[in-house]
Amino acid sequence: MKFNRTYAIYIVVLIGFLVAPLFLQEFRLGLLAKFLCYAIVAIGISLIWGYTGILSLGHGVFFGLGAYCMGMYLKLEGSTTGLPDFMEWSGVTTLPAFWKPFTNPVFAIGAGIIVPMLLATVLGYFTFKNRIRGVYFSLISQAVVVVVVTLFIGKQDLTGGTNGLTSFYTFLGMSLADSFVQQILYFVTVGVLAIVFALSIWLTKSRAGKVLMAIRDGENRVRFLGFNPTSYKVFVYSLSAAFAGVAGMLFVLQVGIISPAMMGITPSIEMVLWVAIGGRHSLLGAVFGAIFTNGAKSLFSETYPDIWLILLGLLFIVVVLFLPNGMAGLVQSIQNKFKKLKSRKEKSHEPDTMVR
Amino acid sequence: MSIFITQLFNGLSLGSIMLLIALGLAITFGLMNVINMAHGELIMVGAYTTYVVQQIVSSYLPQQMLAYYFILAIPLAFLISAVLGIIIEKTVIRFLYDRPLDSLLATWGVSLILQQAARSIFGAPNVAVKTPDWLDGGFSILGATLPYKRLFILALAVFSIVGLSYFLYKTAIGRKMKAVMLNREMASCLGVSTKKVDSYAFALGSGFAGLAGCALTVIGPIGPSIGTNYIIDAFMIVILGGIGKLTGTVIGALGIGILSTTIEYTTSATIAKVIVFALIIAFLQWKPSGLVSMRTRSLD
Amino acid sequence: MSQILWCDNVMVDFDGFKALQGVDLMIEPNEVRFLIGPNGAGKTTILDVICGKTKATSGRVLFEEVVNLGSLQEHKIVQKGIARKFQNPSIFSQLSVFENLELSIRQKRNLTSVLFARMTGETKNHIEKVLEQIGLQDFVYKQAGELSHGQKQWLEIGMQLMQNPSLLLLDEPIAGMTGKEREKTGELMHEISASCSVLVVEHDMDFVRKYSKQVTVMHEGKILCEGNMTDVQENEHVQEVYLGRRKQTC
Amino acid sequence: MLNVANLQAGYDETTILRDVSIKVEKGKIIAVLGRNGVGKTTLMKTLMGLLKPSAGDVVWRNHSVKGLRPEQRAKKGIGYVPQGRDIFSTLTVEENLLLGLEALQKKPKKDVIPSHVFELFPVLHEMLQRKGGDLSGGQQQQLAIARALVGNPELLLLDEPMEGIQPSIVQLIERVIIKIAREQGVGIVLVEHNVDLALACSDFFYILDHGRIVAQGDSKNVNLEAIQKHLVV
Amino acid sequence: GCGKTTSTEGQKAMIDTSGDTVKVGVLHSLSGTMSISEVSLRDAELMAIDEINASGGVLGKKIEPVIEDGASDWPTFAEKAKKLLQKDQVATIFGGWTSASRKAMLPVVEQNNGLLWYPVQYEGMESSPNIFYTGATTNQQIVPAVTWLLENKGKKVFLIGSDYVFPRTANKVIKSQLKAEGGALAGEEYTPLGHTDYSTLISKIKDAKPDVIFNTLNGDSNVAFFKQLKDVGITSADIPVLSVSVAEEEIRGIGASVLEGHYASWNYYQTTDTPENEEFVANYKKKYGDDRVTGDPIEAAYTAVYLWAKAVEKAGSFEIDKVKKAADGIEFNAPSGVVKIEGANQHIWKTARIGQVQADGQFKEVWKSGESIKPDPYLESYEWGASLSNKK
Ligand SMILES: Nc1ncnc2c1ncn2[C@@H]1O[C@H](COP(=O)(O)OP(=O)(O)OP(=O)(O)O)[C@@H](O)[C@H]1O
Ligand SMILES: Nc1ncnc2c1ncn2[C@@H]1O[C@H](COP(=O)(O)OP(=O)(O)OP(=O)(O)O)[C@@H](O)[C@H]1O
Ligand SMILES: NC(N)=O
Ligand SMILES: [Mg+2]
Ligand SMILES: [Mg+2]
Repeated sequence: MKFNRTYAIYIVVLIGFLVAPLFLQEFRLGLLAKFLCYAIVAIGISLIWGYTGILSLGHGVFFGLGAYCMGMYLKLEGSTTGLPDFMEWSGVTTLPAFWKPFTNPVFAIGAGIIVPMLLATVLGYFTFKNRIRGVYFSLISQAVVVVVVTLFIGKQDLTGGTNGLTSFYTFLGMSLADSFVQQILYFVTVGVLAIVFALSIWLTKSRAGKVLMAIRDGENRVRFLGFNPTSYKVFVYSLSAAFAGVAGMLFVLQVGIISPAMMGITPSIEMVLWVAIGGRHSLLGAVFGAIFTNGAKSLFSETYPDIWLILLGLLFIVVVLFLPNGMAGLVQSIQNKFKKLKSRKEKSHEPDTMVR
Repeated sequence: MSIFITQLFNGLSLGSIMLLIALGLAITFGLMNVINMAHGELIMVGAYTTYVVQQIVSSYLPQQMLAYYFILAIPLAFLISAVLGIIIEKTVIRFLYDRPLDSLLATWGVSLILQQAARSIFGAPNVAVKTPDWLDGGFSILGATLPYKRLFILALAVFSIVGLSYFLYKTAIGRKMKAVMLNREMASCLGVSTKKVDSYAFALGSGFAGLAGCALTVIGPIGPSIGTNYIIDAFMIVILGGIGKLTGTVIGALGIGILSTTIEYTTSATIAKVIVFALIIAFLQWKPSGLVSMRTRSLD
Repeated sequence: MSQILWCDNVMVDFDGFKALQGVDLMIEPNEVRFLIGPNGAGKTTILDVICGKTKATSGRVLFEEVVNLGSLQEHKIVQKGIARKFQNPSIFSQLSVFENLELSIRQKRNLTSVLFARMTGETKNHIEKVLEQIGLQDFVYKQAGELSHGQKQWLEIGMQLMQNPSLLLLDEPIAGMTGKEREKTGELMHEISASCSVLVVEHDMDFVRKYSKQVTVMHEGKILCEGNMTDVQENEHVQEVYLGRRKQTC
Repeated sequence: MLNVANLQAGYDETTILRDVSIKVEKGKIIAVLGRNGVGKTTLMKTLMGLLKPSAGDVVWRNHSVKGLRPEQRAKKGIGYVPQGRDIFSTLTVEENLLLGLEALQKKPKKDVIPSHVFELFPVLHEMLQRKGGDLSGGQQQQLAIARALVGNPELLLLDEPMEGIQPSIVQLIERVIIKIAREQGVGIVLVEHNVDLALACSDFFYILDHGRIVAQGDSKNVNLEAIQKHLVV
Repeated sequence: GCGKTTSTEGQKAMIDTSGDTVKVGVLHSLSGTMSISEVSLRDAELMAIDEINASGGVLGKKIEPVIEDGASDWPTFAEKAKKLLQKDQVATIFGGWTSASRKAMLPVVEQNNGLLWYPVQYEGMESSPNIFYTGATTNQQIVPAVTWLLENKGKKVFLIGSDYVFPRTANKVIKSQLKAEGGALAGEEYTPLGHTDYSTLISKIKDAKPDVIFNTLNGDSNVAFFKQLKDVGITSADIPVLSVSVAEEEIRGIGASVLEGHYASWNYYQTTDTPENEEFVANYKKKYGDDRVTGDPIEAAYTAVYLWAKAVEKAGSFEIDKVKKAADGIEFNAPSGVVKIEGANQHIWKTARIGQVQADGQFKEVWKSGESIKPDPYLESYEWGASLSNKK
């Protein structure tokens, strides 16, 4: 009964996204598409943070790596000379070796998933094996952000530096400026989001999902039940990195730019905030958190370009203080109240039920 | 020889700056477990306080007083930041003691607000603080010039660390602070007023941030986003040193200072930054709880 | 019969404090062994060494005669069949009682197996049986964090039972239990000793007296003496450091 | 001294204690008995102020302390040894003990730990500089009791103080409890699972079941048979 | 852009001219690190808009600015530019400071066939059909500055810059020029944006013993660099520093006493002596406060609005293609003197000026190019410049 209802909600939400293009202006649809990319990241963060208790403040890096992989392909596809424009003005004359395979879109898409996963696996393996946890892990992930961003900026001739990669015109021969192409990309994004969501739901419902939650509760205790938390944590961390990578690829296609700023500390923290606002323990909450927070951000900054940061800051504070489980938690507690009211009515003839 | 001395001094000097910006965090983060992302903005408040004091002194007091406005600015920077800290503690942090990671998110909001507020009040561009003349110039030794400003910051850092250590390790309030942070309920059952201790501790941490801000006006920019320049470094120092241990923080700060300047001297600032952060990551793999660890046998 | 566990001259040194100073301990299969001794004698520490939480400074711990536990990580030791109940209840407070038990099943614990693991009727029955044994049938879906202290103790015992261990380490299992429940625990211990060995740390002498055959007494990181309870009780040294001279009444 | 009337308390939405009334007189030891999960700890926490009662009153020395926070109650002379010890794990034993002084209304000039606690628990003296969290279970329990005693309480709430303590020291603690009750007039609420032990050192007992007082009486002449039914599952 | 022509060229951009106002976008960083510079550009543009509105608007319509915050974040610039073009259907956008923000907006304005006026000096090597560049390109700022340094201050040049595209590209140009004109490179160092400890870099400079320092640091770093340079006792007499991103506003944030005697290369200073400038400075101060100062990018932003208005009037239409066509050759008496749009690359003719910082924080002009210099973003007119770009 409860099972069916939850699934029904998921289906309704999916249908909602599918019909959205009918109601939205092109610009707004573009924004929504971008938010859905963010929602994919948010699902991954909810998995590692809400379910496993790992707070990563470095997911911007994974998002960025995915995006750069796609961006590299787009740059090469768009270049008439075989060299991306920024290399020309940085004085690079031959395409660096690691760029070469990115002429192949299949390779680029594969890399957009594998590269972030690989980094997460390596980093996660060492950090988790060495039992670095909690705040320590969070801050290490920030240090990783600093390293990667500084490198990307410093290696301008290879990466495009602060500018990042932009000026994309076609993808697989289709013009990215074409609104029909953009609509197709929107539906692809919705599809990917649905797959990522379903996969994550399945994961959390599996026994492994319970192990993840047990790790959140007490990692060492999990060891004494015979599980090796390291492998579980590495797995879920890389999975969420892969999600972020996929999201990054879709982002680049639709937004048309990726720069180190998108991998920095600020976006990485904001990603966590989307999830906090939506409800870290709820995957659907995370999806709506990403959409809602970014929607609010766009709205605030359009309406009050001078003080929108204050409004955004207040939003963060208020939600964190008063909705510890985010919007999903709010919905849940309203539901519970409602249920209680109902059951109280039904049982009103009985004396107060006793604990135990 | 002179370059060796200069670089060693540069390292120590950078280390002392790092120490100043990290000291406040060593309290709010190291002891109180609050991940205060607005720490950088408290530094900013200290810097703007210095600016305002200078403005007031130069427009209302005789010209010769201007040389000494700094003496007034130091305690005021501490005080104003501390008061702001108390306000933040009472309105935001207080609700989050059992949710340290959430404190990160809420204080991120606080930092956005403070930055924008500074922009609205003082304008977006940087403001200039003219350091008093007696801090101009430097002290020459073996061909190297050690600027007075840097010596001054070094002295301020030493003074702060000595004062803070005494406070934390030798006084009852320091002990109470540690107890409250470890187990709030139990501390209160023993008669410790947790609310007071929370406010004191957060005010103290914020005050040190203000002090750092005041010191930074001597060498760096003063603008609404100054805090963002320092916040990550400050956190790195605290975890590198080992959460909750001042000795660790000191070693961490000086270590990073000397390491950064040395690597930068042989490579470039960008590479130095990459290497230093990579080394921090690697070091923590080796010593997961920092230089000076506080592990106990409890299960988690 | 050969021993299931052999601690061979185990020493543990915490920054200069010698918590264990050469402990030799042998446990036979299907034995229930009691470990007693003054506070700070090193009882918990020896359990920590066996289950891998603390690494021995020197000496070795052999399991089933061949496996050297000293070289294994905690979870590997558990997979070998050694279960441990801690002195303070250690359960997963945000999971339900049922989920706590589900995770404790003896199963392949690698990622892929667990990812695709299904709840079988057999495991369900096992969980239900254990729930009954630990008396938490009415709390199946309660969050474990909301149980009382004693209930948590029971849950943790239940979690160890789920594992079908070959060696069960119990650190003060009846602390905080009332008379009847103590008896239940005592009987349970003997019941499961049909299929495994049990090493129990306990301070309650009535309980030890009632359920022990072999008792080992530790003191200051060493084994003081070994024997049945009556012998041990008579030992002057044991009386002096542990039991107290004579039973005092208030 | 302590008068608890019709107390009702619990966690969030679940009410645990219902209509609980107990009385503690000066120099008397009260035992609270009951099976696991009946609400003994909940009662202690409510007395200490860690939980807010939803109904009823707690009167301490003729004043209601219902609205007071734990630290205010501690300053009024209520000491607490919680179940599970709650030692400050990264503070040294000495610091843990010094914190006990916080409950004193008049601060001593210098931070000194009264020597009588070391007479009771010599092991603590040996381990003054060790971190609280590194102590063995029983040592921590001793530390928790010592910490409460340092504050010279007039009412002492002991939640299973004997848990994990070696027999000889259990006997010692028994004697100490009785001694401070008799000699210093401290009122004591003792939660203890061992019925024999509890009855042996208490003057009066209450039995809790399902959050209610189901039996009470004089400890010296109890009908064991009669109370047993409340204590078995 | 460079290389590819846009697929939507000639497409009718949507411009909302239905009412009696016409919307224009004003897109600068009002928050984040770049706001320290960009807020003033917004102010200058709004002032120009007010002035034009006061004198009747353009084509009889009042200009209605739509202000957006780029938040010092390039993808945000792209998003906001898209929003301005697609949703608000603005006639043009004035915006950007960093090259990165311009590069982010470039494909958006090209794909939507919009128009962007970019008011800051930059590294060149670009000319988008949908962008007008009212700041200096390299041959109007950096190249003359290097020549002047080599002639007046010495041959050994130390290059320091922030680690991003403008300084790196600028320094590439400078190095070619040094080689060609007989200068020597004493060193080249970059620091991350926001870097604030320059003690080590200054040690390196001391070791290298350069005659001059060419400074392309941006933003906050300038404050730290100059303060710390002074602390070790290096004055403008010892090693003069010539900056290309330090204008009057930056001086206010560093402190004039710290900078006194050092040089900058711009096309305009607050002290530039033209009647238009006198009025401009007075109006600016009246509008925004006596303590505010103008500066080169502020003037270029202000000028951009006028140039656009003139082009629209000349075209008699707001349509992008017509405006672009009409813009060629338009002249305007800007505060910096007469400027003229070069239709071929959509940059403007400007006068180069070297200024020296005075005790009051203002510049004293010490050199200026005789007449305004024709913009040459790809340095095609310089022999040594040929190798710098692959522009066919
Ligand atoms: N990490 C540590 N650092 C320093 N000393 C330690 C550490 N762990 C344990 N000890 C000391 O080792 C001794 C043995 O402790 P252990 O916990 O094994 O005692 P125990 O026999 O279980 O006592 P109890 O019956 O009180 O639980 C104690 O004196 C304790 O203080
Ligand atoms: N934090 C909590 N939230 C919700 N329910 C709780 C919480 N703590 C305890 N309970 C419930 O309250 C009831 C009483 O718990 P309490 O800890 O008072 O029992 P107790 O009598 O002390 O038991 P024990 O002898 O096991 O210590 C139990 O049913 C328990 O499940
Ligand atoms: N164009 C610049 N100064 O970035
Ligand atoms: Mg023990
Ligand atoms: Mg209890």
